[in-house]
Amino acid sequence: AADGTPIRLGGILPLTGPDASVGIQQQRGLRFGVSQINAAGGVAGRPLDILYEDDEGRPDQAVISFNKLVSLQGVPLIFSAFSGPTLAMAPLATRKKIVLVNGGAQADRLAKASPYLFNTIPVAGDEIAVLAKYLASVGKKTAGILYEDDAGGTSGRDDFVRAFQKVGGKIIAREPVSFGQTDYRPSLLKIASVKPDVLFVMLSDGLGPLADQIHQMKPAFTIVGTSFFNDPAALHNPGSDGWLHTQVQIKAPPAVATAFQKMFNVEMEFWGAQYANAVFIMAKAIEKVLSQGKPITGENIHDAIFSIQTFDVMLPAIFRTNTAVMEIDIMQIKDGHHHLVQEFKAD
Amino acid sequence: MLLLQLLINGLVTGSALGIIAISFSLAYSTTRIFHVAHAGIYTLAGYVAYALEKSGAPDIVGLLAAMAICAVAGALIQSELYARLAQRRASHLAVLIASLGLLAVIQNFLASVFTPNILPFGSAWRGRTLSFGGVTLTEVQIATLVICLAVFPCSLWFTRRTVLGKQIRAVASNPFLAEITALRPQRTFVIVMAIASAMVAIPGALVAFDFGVQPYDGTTVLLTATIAVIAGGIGSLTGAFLMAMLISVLQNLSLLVISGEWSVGVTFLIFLVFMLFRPRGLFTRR
Amino acid sequence: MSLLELRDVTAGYGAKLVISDVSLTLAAGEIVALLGHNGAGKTTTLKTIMGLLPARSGAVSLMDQDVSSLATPGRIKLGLRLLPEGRGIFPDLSVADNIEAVAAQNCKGGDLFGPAEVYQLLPVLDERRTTIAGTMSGGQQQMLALSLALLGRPHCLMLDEPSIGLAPNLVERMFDQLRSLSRSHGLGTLLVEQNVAAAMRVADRVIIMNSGKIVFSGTPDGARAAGVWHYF
Amino acid sequence: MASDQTYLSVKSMSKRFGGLQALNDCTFSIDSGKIICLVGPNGAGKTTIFNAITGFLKLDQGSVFFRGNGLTGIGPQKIVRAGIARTFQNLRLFGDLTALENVASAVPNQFGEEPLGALFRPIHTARSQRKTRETARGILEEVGLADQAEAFVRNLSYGEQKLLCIARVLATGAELLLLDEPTSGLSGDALEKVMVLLRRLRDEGRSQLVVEHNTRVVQQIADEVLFLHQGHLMAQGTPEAIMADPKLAEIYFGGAL
Amino acid sequence: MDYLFSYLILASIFVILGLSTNLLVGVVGIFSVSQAAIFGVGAYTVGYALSNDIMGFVPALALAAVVCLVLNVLITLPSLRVSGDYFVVTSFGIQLLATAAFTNWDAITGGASGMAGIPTADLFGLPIDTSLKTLILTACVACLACFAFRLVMRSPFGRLLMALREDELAVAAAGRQVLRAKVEAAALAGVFAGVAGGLYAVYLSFIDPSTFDLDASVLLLTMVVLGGARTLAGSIVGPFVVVALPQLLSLIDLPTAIAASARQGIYGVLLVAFMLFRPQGLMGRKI
Ligand SMILES: Nc1ncnc2c1ncn2[C@@H]1O[C@H](COP(=O)(O)OP(=O)(O)OP(=O)(O)O)[C@@H](O)[C@H]1O
Ligand SMILES: Nc1ncnc2c1ncn2[C@@H]1O[C@H](COP(=O)(O)OP(=O)(O)OP(=O)(O)O)[C@@H](O)[C@H]1O
Ligand SMILES: [Mg+2]
Ligand SMILES: [Mg+2]
Repeated sequence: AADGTPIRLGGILPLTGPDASVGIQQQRGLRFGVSQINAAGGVAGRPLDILYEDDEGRPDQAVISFNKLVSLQGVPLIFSAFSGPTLAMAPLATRKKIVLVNGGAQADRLAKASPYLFNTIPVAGDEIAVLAKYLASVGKKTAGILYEDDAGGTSGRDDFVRAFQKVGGKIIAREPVSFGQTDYRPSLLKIASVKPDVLFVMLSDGLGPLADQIHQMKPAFTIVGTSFFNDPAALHNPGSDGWLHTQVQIKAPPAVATAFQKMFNVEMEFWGAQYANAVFIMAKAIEKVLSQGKPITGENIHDAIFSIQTFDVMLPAIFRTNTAVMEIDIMQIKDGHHHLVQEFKAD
Repeated sequence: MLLLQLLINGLVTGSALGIIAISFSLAYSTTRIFHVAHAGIYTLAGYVAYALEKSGAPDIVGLLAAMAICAVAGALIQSELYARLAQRRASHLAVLIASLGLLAVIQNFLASVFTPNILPFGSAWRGRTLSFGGVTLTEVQIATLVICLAVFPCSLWFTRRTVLGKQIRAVASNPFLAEITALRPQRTFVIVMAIASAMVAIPGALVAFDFGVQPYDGTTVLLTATIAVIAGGIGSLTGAFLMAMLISVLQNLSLLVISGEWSVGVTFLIFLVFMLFRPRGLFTRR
Repeated sequence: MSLLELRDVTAGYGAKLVISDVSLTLAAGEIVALLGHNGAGKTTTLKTIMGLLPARSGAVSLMDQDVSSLATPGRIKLGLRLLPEGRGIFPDLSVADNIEAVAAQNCKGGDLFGPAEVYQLLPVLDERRTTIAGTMSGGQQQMLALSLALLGRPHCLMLDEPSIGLAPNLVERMFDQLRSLSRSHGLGTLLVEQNVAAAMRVADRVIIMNSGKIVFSGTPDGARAAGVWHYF
Repeated sequence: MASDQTYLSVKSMSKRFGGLQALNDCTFSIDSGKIICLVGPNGAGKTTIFNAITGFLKLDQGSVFFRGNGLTGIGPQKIVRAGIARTFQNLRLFGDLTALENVASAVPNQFGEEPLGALFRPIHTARSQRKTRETARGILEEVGLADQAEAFVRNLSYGEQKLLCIARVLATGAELLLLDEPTSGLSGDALEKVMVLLRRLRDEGRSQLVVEHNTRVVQQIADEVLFLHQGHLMAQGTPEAIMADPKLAEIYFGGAL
Repeated sequence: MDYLFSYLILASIFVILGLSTNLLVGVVGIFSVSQAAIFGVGAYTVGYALSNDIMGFVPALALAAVVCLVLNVLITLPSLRVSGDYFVVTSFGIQLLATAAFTNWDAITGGASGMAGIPTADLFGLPIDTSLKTLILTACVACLACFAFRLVMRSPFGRLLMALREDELAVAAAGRQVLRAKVEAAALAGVFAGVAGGLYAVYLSFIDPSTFDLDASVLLLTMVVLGGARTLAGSIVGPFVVVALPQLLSLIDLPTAIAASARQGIYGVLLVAFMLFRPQGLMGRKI
């Protein structure tokens, strides 16, 4: 009923610790999404409210936070981030029938972790498959990989190895770096010495310094990557000129982007857009639950998502499985802007 | 060629690490405090330089200001925190935890003010490169190497030859006697912490020029530096500096033979083996 | 003029009172032996004079100046010196650096003891200038400790069992030296010793402590006559 | 106690520290059931001999035999078990433990000194613990420290700590005790007590090698004196004979260093 | 309710770990920052055994204890030669090596993305499938561990360990085997950490390298010191306070943008203030 009582949801993000720089961008996205929806009158007249918990990027803290939000606050839905914590919460989500919404992590295992875990962003594998196809089509045969030595990075690496070999390419170097590391010179030197055509980069942070170092080194290979490249730090760095990357569609309407800019005084980054979009999607689902006159439970939201299936929100997404299908584009960075190179329609 | 470039790279990072190591060593061997908050001071230096650069000051000003501010911060930490803990007869462990707490305070303060993101410097000279004999270095790297290599002998001279240096070592060796011979250990400790903090500000700012600033990365850097301190032999600045160079060169060169994820491991394996054969460190007499 | 005066000083650790109502004076040029059995409170008395332990009550004055509220460095400036029990050296420094570090702080010109005098007094140290102090033998370390306590212009010297670890020849020489210094420079010495015979020989006055209280004060001859041996 | 084996024998022991010959070809042997005093000027090498016998120092040359068994290359703890225990000139007590615990920690053969016993036979362990404390208390009594049994060692006065060192080495039950200046810093009554104790121990068959600078003590307790100078063993003989030797007296009491 | 339970369960697991750390760091003075690595090995051992249906929970836990015992002894061995400060670095290295192994040994550990879906525990057929049952299990094990710790500390073994911290040379001079005592202490600490790891794995049903990194080791140290090193009560109180602290801090209302780092900052301030006002720890003895 439209009695105006707020609908309480949860958000468990790494707000401190090494992953915090990403976590805070994600939180901005969620806050932006909520403020947009509430400004437009809320969900069926009821405002949205997200209760945030900091898990420091640690699975055990995430579990405590999950239990806290669910058993003390009774939230039916929780936004989560990063594969580790999300995978740790997934069994609980299944057991307690709480919808878990991952708007950022792209590890492949998230796709099947729990029937209650929804990924509003395609898993890395989907993007990487598109990338590999494109690279093959423009005649790139050999590749090196620079990846972060954590869940996202290693699964991205494995996806790329698989996809690139499938299209006939050859991996000739792979170099891990640790999260937060900013000195890539030794790794880049080593990769450059085997002269690959492209360098596939899978980093969640540190693209700025990478661009710097690429700029200083001027290697012969092209840098390629995924949606992670949608990072202002890299974009505004001359070193990123010519980088190629896949892009989960993120054409936030200019009005939305300006509103975001106005609210936070920063540009709408990739994570911000994704998490705002996740809020929009879930708001739709909750609206449907309410319109059916059912209580807002995890189970009902889960059913509503599949019954709506196609969400035509800021960034359209289709849920045939628990993982959204979105349009994926190939973009190139030139003069501080992303330029569309080729579109790959959803499916 | 790759070998040479990696070697030079290692020397550059190693020289910065070396200064961090000797500054920590100075503080540690005098106060006997496992001063982890030193990592915070290191990070602070980068942010001071960053803030100044954003307000239009040349980088050299940033560097000097970072040294000054860090020196003050270090002195305050000693006189307001460690001295009080000593007064209350806190155990080494308790002091360590307090130091960790302080590190959290500094890092999170910086994260609150500057965001936890990696923030790059804008100055143009950072990107300029020079090549000689097939080796390419950026100007920042050259500055780092030159400055750090110059600071090292200065610090040796200071501790070995100056009276203050000797008094510092005396205080380290027997604080009780220092107390009753008017060497005033607490005052000496404050001076030492100020010097060590100013020293760590040098690589703190230089490395930031190169890679930008981020609030949480100081810890690993410091811990790697402590390895150098300990493997080099506690109390031996030369040992600490050379060990830092060695570690960093090895980490770079190990890439040639093994994959990067194990390079940390290899460094430590070498260290372990090393410790088994030379347990008191590379450069300790006796 | 009395160099040092204690009036009804009481001190202790935590809840435990170790010395109570201790009064004593030390004049220039005088050697006073402070004797007593183990645990009588001698070291505690010296620590209180040095300002390392607060006096619970009573007053300590140095050169006729009340120093009760003065911290240790200030008292050292007034010429108070302590040779601590155990090893009073900087073990990780060379002998020369030991002496230099302390000399820089306490020698200000016009000193009784500069490094040169110390080396002359204890030639072993001269031979061992570059030796790391902690590797010397126990007795050699004690000599170095003594020299550190002497550096500068001491007015009032407190020696806590200086003879420990020293071979007999050195004990004799040290006490002789002490005597002539006191006479020639008006140096006052408060000497804590277990080597009672030697201490009585060199001392002008003897003070005996028992369980934290002074039980005898007088000349050595008086002490011998009074038969104070049961206090040791 | 004449047997074909000497009790403790030291053969051509040499040790060099950098440029300094601390021990120079020292050879001597001692019989059991005696107190032997090791005297000599400061820096003569007395403590170094102790370190070498008890396995704390690796010799450049030479060997040590105890009851005919070579001790070279054996760790300190094994040497204690073989029956030789020592005190340190710089005390080395456990400052954070009480006096009683310090002594108890040296009592041999306690049950529950490894985790399995402590965990799975707690009652037995407690019983043995009680017995150990009993023993330790007795030893403290013997040296006159009974009233300080529960005091933390770092709060003891210097003389009390010296006594505790003796108590701790007694607790090891070793038959040969190496005491490094056991009496310096002791006041008269304690000194007498210790001398009586050492003599009694000797009569009970526990031999002692004692470093001592107090000539009165040497005269009263020593059965034999070893005189060491600059790493050389200069003489071995009765206290009277050594004291009477003008050359040694010059070294020890005269000005020479 | 579940929230309270999850707090209690985690706290009691950390009590076991705290005891392990206390034994090594507090009592023996082997300054180890690699206890989280041992904890991790325990967790992965049980996780692997249960996930692949190799054995039941109880044998798996026993296996974890044995594996950690051996491992902890092996990594403590360097401390025989490298004492004191030197061991900090050695153990720091071991911690990093362990993290590298957890992250890269994909076949066993699931690599960086962790090991998910670890089955719940069972006690000889009785499934431990609710929070309450898990709580009872972990609390019982924690109590056992406390009891064992108490027995050890009151035994001659405990005294030997305390003496070891102060002066190894003097311990040797008292005829004790320094090496053996250290090895035994490490073994015991290893068993505790291994069991704690096993319980953690079945409770969370997901483990990944980030739980067993250097920060975790440091957190353990914090718990022990905050509670009071060398005391049993300290190892119990410390974990309960430290696990609760972030939750309590989250009750403070702060502007969202800086809330999180501000909270961590406050945590730091609390640590510092606490050490200033009670350096001996909550349950520690005044010295
Ligand atoms: N820090 C302390 N805390 C508590 N008690 C102490 C402390 N230091 C000394 N004591 C106690 O105070 C008493 C006096 O000690 P003090 O050191 O003054 O004796 P002393 O006369 O110097 O004896 P000695 O001749 O053995 O050196 C002793 O019983 C000792 O146990
Ligand atoms: N570890 C060491 N390193 C270097 N020199 C040493 C070391 N140990 C002892 N020495 C030197 O060896 C010599 C003999 O020392 P030792 O300690 O055996 O003398 P001592 O006979 O015990 O003298 P004292 O009566 O003064 O204690 C001294 O000159 C000392 O400096
Ligand atoms: Mg005394
Ligand atoms: Mg000696």
